[in-house]
Amino acid sequence: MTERIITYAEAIREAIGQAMEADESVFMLGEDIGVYGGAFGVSGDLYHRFGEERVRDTPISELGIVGAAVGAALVGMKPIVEIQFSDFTAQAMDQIVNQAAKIHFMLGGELSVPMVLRAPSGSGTGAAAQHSQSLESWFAHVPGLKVVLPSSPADAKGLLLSALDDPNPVIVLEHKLLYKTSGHVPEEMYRTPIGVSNVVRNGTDLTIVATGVMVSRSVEAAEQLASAGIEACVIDVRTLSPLDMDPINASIAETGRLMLVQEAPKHVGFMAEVAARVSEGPAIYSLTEPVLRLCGMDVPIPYAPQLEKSVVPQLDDIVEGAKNLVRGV
Amino acid sequence: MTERIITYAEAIREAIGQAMEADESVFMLGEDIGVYGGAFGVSGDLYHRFGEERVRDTPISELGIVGAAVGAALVGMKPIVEIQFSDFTAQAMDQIVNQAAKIHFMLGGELSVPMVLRAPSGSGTGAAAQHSQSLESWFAHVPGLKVVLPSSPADAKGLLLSALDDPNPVIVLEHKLLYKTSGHVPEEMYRTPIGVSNVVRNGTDLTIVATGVMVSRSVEAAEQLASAGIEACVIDVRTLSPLDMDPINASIAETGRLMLVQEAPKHVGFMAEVAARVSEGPAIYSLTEPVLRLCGMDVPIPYAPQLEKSVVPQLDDIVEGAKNLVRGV
Amino acid sequence: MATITPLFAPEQGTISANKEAASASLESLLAIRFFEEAVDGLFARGLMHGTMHLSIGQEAVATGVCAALRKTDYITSTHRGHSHCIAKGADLTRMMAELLAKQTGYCRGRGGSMHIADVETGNLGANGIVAGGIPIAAGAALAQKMQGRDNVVVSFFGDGATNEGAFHEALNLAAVWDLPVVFVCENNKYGMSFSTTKSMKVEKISERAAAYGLPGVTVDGNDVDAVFEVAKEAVERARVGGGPTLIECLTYRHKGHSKSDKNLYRTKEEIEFWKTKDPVGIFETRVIESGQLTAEEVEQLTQKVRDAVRLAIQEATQAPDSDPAELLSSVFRQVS
Amino acid sequence: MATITPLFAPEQGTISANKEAASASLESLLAIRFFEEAVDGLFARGLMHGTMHLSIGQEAVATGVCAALRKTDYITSTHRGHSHCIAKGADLTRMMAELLAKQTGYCRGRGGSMHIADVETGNLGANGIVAGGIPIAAGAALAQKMQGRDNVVVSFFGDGATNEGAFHEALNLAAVWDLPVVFVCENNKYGMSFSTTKSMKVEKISERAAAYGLPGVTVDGNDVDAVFEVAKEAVERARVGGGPTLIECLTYRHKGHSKSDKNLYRTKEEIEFWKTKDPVGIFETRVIESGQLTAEEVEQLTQKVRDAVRLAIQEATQAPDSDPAELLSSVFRQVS
Ligand SMILES: Cc1ncc(C[n+]2csc(CCOP(=O)(O)OP(=O)(O)O)c2C)c(N)n1
Ligand SMILES: Cc1ncc(C[n+]2csc(CCOP(=O)(O)OP(=O)(O)O)c2C)c(N)n1
Ligand SMILES: [Mg+2]
Ligand SMILES: [Mg+2]
Repeated sequence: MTERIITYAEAIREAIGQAMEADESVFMLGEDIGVYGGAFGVSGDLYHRFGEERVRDTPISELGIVGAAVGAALVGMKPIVEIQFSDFTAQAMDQIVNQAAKIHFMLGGELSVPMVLRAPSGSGTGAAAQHSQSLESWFAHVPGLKVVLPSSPADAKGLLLSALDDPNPVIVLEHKLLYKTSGHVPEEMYRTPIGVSNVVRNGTDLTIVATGVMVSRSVEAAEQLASAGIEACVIDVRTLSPLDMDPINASIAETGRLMLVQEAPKHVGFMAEVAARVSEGPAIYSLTEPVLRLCGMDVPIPYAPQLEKSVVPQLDDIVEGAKNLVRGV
Repeated sequence: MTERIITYAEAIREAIGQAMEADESVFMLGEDIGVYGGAFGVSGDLYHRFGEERVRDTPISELGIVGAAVGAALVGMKPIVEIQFSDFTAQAMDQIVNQAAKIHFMLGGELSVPMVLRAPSGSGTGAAAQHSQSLESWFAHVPGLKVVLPSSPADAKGLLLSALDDPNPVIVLEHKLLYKTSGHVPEEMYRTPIGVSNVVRNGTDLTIVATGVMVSRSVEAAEQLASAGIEACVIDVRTLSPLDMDPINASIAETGRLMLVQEAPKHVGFMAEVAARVSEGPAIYSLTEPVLRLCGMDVPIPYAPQLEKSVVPQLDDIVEGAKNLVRGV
Repeated sequence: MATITPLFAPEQGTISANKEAASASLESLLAIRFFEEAVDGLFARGLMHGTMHLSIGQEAVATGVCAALRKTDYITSTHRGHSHCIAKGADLTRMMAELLAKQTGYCRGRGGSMHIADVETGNLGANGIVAGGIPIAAGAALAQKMQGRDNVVVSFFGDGATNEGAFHEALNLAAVWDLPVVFVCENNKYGMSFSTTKSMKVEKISERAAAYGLPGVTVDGNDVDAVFEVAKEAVERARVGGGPTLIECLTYRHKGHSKSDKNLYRTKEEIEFWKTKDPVGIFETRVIESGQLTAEEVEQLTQKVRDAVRLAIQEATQAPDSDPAELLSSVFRQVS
Repeated sequence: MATITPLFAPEQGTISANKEAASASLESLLAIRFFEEAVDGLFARGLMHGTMHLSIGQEAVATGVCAALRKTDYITSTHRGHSHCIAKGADLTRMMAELLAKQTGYCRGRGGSMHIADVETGNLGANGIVAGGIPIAAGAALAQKMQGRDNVVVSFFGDGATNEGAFHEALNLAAVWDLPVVFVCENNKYGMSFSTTKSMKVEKISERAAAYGLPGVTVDGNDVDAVFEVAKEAVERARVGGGPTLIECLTYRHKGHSKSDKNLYRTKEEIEFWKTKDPVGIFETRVIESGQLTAEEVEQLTQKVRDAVRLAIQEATQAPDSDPAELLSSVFRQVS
């Protein structure tokens, strides 16, 4: 099969376009997704292809539009809400957490909220503290939400199509730095399952678990490590809720060493859950070294480029962390 | 010294009253805190003592009132915001997380937000999914917020007075089931330090780390365990951010066994952080058994009393969990 | 099953001028009243748990508005939602079962009073979050429009809810998208303990409609006919693509806000005054005086509704308690 | 330090009818214009990073409003905040240093364009969150009232911000508490790409004031005198306890929304039309025609401001880069 190389943003747009063609009930709503094409260019030409009804520009009202999506989902539509920056989910938390996440359970099971909420996440663009957060841990902690962080163009498409199949609310956090990265993406409407971690690279010396933009960074680090004689297994958990620990536990059994890499601040972040799961199960006995968490610093994201870089794990940090872990220092 | 027994709610009210007497800049704002005395009776007679300006009833506008508190705090006031149920912090997340938590750092350090946000938290009152959440993990994950969960009347007063001394935003989550519980509370304006875990009970067989209402439940469990010959050390972390691991690590070194008890849902909850910290440090070598997390189930809180009880750890669960841990089953 | 006769909307004229409609509306008013009195009693006797927000005194709003709706029309409701639920046609037994935390309740005991929904009658759910249902109503209305259906959505909420950002955002969205939604504000003068004279500086909440370019109207919320009339106009306009309306219904709750209310914020005199404006009594008198129903017929109807409520309690009490076993598998709708 | 003459408010009459005031206001207009043109240039040359929202074309709003303020009065600002910051009297060097991510910048390089605050001149901060500063302004005004001070707070925000719940809640709070705050909406016809004709159904945003029982007024936002006049009235009313006002200033941004804007949502003709209504040019012409300033004086002033901006770039460029070492200890104000 020949490679079909498109960007992460294009892969998302393709998934949405295909879903909209296949299913009349799918529509998008969000700020500046119409003629502007989306703040990060994701919706692109969808407005011209599907019209202003189905690619629906909204006023600046995050709470209102997520609420509108919930209401539409309750009665048979399949809305895809774009929140312009994931930081602005803070405005809409009530509708996400108190409504969307709970309705199916709380109202007795007859209603459900088949809604997808997409938002660009993460730092690296110099947009400072209110436009650079990684908030996946909040959502992962909320029963009733599924949380997905695609790390590659192929997963961006496949996971989004799975999210659209799901009769429950799914939060898809896309990393801003990935939008312009490219990779092979099949044209057909394939699904990447929600709830299945992905072993991106095999290796027997240590296990690196990563999310989002840290996946490719970890793979790059693994390649550098390989030339230093260290073989790292890199696992992309992809879906934070539900979390699939199987390949992680299996890899630890082989490597005995676990490094957890996330961009979000460390304290009470997602990777704490992975460490906790390991500490709770038999996998803890496989560990030959303490777990190493390499996370964002517990600070707001600063503006200055050198400051911004200094607060989230960079390639060198991962390489160095892995070396230290393997050498037991 | 004779015991001075008052309730948790009274202790909070006393702290607020003393702070308001001592410092003109302290004031309260929130829904129904005036003549109604607060949804859980916490503000009580403060309205009559200090008047409607300083015990300020607000319209139902959580985002607005937290924002107003932020603004007032920026220019020299010390607001205490009461959010009627902690679930409604969802409405105010932008002001809490994107404004209050970040302003000091993001704006360069000259401004700060000395604000206290108090809210009743937790389940057990039959109020169902939108009025029973334990959301401390969200706040603990946000750099720039301090997060406090007082588990006794004495701590409720002492931690609140510390929060009021703090020039930074402090989130105080009070457990609804504790409001009517009583204990010894000194009359003077003492402080309980933020960032210091509290060893509530000593024991050498296992270490129980708990928060909020789970602290007294764990102590009760420890007493039952004692009569079965198991001595549990019970540690109340009290402040989730910053987190003091020292007594926890010290206790594990003695006991080799760690049980973590929280009401909040397990997945990506606060106790994952405690497990992760242990797994990262030398304490992991002290463990003779895998860690045991006893947490809320990953479900919204249901209404029916038997259902509600079934989804959060109860006394028997703690006793049984501890026994299993100690006996290695 | 314990149900009442579905509301019947006269094509022309007021409800009280039409025998069938008058009778159905009176049933609705009484069902709300008796259901809630029963609930109040069960609570007092310790047979019900949690908390409860009663709409005794406000029955005419739900009744008048729902009379203007079709069965396929939708509503979103509030923490004070029994009235809307009953007026839209819910089964009293399943409601009571929910309050009694039974497996046969509308939410299988998972939601309780604040979360009752009824797909059958288009009730998209009570809501524990003040103003939480308003954007949801806008979204359901958007769906009707996109699906080419002519259903209308009514969103009920209180005076206090209009101070929430959700109200503002939802009304604006509904306005700019010309959605088939009617916003019904039950102004009972207080948001919990806080008077509208203190929580806002407008004379009438209906004035807030202008901020969204919408028509706003204030009506006597204790008068079924008056409520029906403005609701009918708004619903019909919405149904034919004329966009949303904000209706303010002036009313009053006789009981405290919830189970823990000591009524410190309002006077006995005020409560007594409003009891003289009891919507149920007013409507009864009117339909008897106008000759649509005889005193005897009213009496029979009263008995019928009392029986229905009694049956609901009986059936609900005998139902099995809600089941903890299936909780974990109920968080998500299972992928089929 | 590169500063401009502080704005000077005439006791009576318009700004342009007073030589000193006219001169100071022209300096402010030019400083905003030249500062942002410089920033635009630095960005184009790859010397600045992040993103930037320029208010070129909107200079009269900040200038006219801030002329009505005292130094001790406060403002809250927005993502498009350079104009407010400069008009309130900020040091251009520290602003430029911030944009260049320097340790000497207002935020020590931690905040960048969207987060500049200046305690000295009462600027409580730009804000990356649309409408985020509005409730904060209400709170700062509440503090003035409680502290018995007679300072006024001005909250600047855009047209798009008025569709956020935060706008609604803040205006309502300010209204019911009679706070000394003036809400200034810069209506530049678009929230990013979305036209006000689509984002709301009111003719004038000032109509929204009525929903809170507040006075609302719409003014030509490209006319310093007109803006000053309504601002002065509102500020004076607020200062003596007369409560808040909503002022809508009609204006236009000449540049794109931010650095990634392709201007697909508006026409060249519209942009050209508004350039003919350039607030800087209009004011220059007016003060020259009225004889308050000679063409020569204007030229001198222009040169003075150009020099100030040039100095700001120079000083800022030479300043040390912001320092990663102290980040962790800067999250919290240290307890003293
Ligand atoms: C977002 C939110 N804030 C606060 C509350 C607590 N609360 C429940 S009902 C209520 C009063 C609501 O007033 P109103 O909207 O007038 O409705 P009413 O109770 O009078 O029917 C309050 C403050 C809540 N449930 N949700
Ligand atoms: C809560 C929030 N939603 C969305 C954005 C993204 N955003 C930044 S500026 C902007 C447009 C704001 O429009 P307006 O208020 O009219 O101000 P203008 O940019 O025209 O000055 C948007 C959508 C944001 N920063 N914050
Ligand atoms: Mg009310
Ligand atoms: Mg604008």
